Amino acid sequence: MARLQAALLAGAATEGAIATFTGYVRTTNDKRPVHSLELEHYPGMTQRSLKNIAREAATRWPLLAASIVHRVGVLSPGEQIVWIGVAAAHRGSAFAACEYIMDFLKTAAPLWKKEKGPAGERWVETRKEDGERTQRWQEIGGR
Amino acid sequence: MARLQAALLAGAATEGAIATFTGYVRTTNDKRPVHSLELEHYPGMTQRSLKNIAREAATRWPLLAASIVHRVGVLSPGEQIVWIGVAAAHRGSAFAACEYIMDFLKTAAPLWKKEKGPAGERWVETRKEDGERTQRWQEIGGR
Amino acid sequence: MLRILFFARIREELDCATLDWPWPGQAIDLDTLQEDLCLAYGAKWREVLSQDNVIRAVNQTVTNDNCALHDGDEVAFFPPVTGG
Amino acid sequence: MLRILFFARIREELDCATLDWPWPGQAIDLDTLQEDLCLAYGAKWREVLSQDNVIRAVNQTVTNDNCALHDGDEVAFFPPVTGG
Repeated sequence: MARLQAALLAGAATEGAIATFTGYVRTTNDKRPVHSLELEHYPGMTQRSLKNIAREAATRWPLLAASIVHRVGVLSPGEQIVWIGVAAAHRGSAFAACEYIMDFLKTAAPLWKKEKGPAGERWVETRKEDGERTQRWQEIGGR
Repeated sequence: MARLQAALLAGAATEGAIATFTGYVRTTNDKRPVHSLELEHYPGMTQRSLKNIAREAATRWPLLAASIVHRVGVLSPGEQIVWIGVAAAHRGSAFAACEYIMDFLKTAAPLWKKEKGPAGERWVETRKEDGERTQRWQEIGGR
Repeated sequence: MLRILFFARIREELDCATLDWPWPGQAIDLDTLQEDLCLAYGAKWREVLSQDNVIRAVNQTVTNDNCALHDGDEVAFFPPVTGG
Repeated sequence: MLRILFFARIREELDCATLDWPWPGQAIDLDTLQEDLCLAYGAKWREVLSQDNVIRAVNQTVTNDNCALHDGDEVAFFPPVTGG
């Protein structure tokens, strides 16, 4: 992940603005400690889905580069799950596209979280708020 | 700058979400090549102003940490000018606070850019858009 | 032949990750395939696959409606996504 | 004494970065100080400091209005900021 981040940062360094987002495995969820998190995905479709989301963002805002990295497999609390980096000539586009990508990733990319804690395993439930955040972009439209 | 970034990232790594923004010295501005950029500031007031902006962001959104780094002196095209990092339990707060801080930094922190190019030196003019972006937050309000 | 994939909670509840389903030799749509699966594997499958929030994808694209299938298609059933 | 600072374009136009201004020994406000500076240094200063977009700060806080000054205050004049 560090290598990809460095590549985006280096490649876009002369272009004005970079907004990034990093998501981490929480140490607790709903007040229960998290021992580990297992990320399952749909091989092939996940890559296609992330590429489509980045491409859609690039049609809405004038971007120079967008990079999405999502980890799968077993992760420990505090580890990075997802990293998004967006480079643009102006900061408004960089911020908006970064948030847009994250919102759609949460609701469209075929990835599933299973938490292991003291009470055993459980599949993480979809948060209603995530759907609402995605909905927002339909109302706001591009640029 | 790298050391401060690493500290924020390490310290907040167990807490959910980090949004960052990095601004770079452009290679061109208004189609004229930029040879170097000189950042002048008001010592003392700059630090106070950045601290106030971060503090104000923390009253509007539930943040875990916010860090602002702004360089001064002579910079070359492609170098980082400003870095903002915001850690929060939820991504909405991290994104909003990061953008808020950047918008207010642009209009409230006593820093001035002077560009040197083939036609000589010139003080960079304020962009009308920056004032409008700051205005926005008065309308939107907190959280 | 149709390649059928199940993910996450649905994969666990059906105890099945992938299934190669012989092409029936005649036009078939997604709803019919799902019904055929339930007839073949029984009440548990019907219960799991008929849950409100089951998402269906054909050739790695989510489809909200019924649609025609073709020999060689990849069909997937999965719960709402929770990545990020 | 008042410490007076000028920054960026204004500093260059006045060819002056800092100025130690003797405390006049009586109540003085920001507008009066500015007028006194112009009287002391002439037309160029009046032209530069009366520009529409000049920002004034007292003790490192921007003030949009006139305000009373106190012995020891730090006063600054600068153009619109362009950091970030």
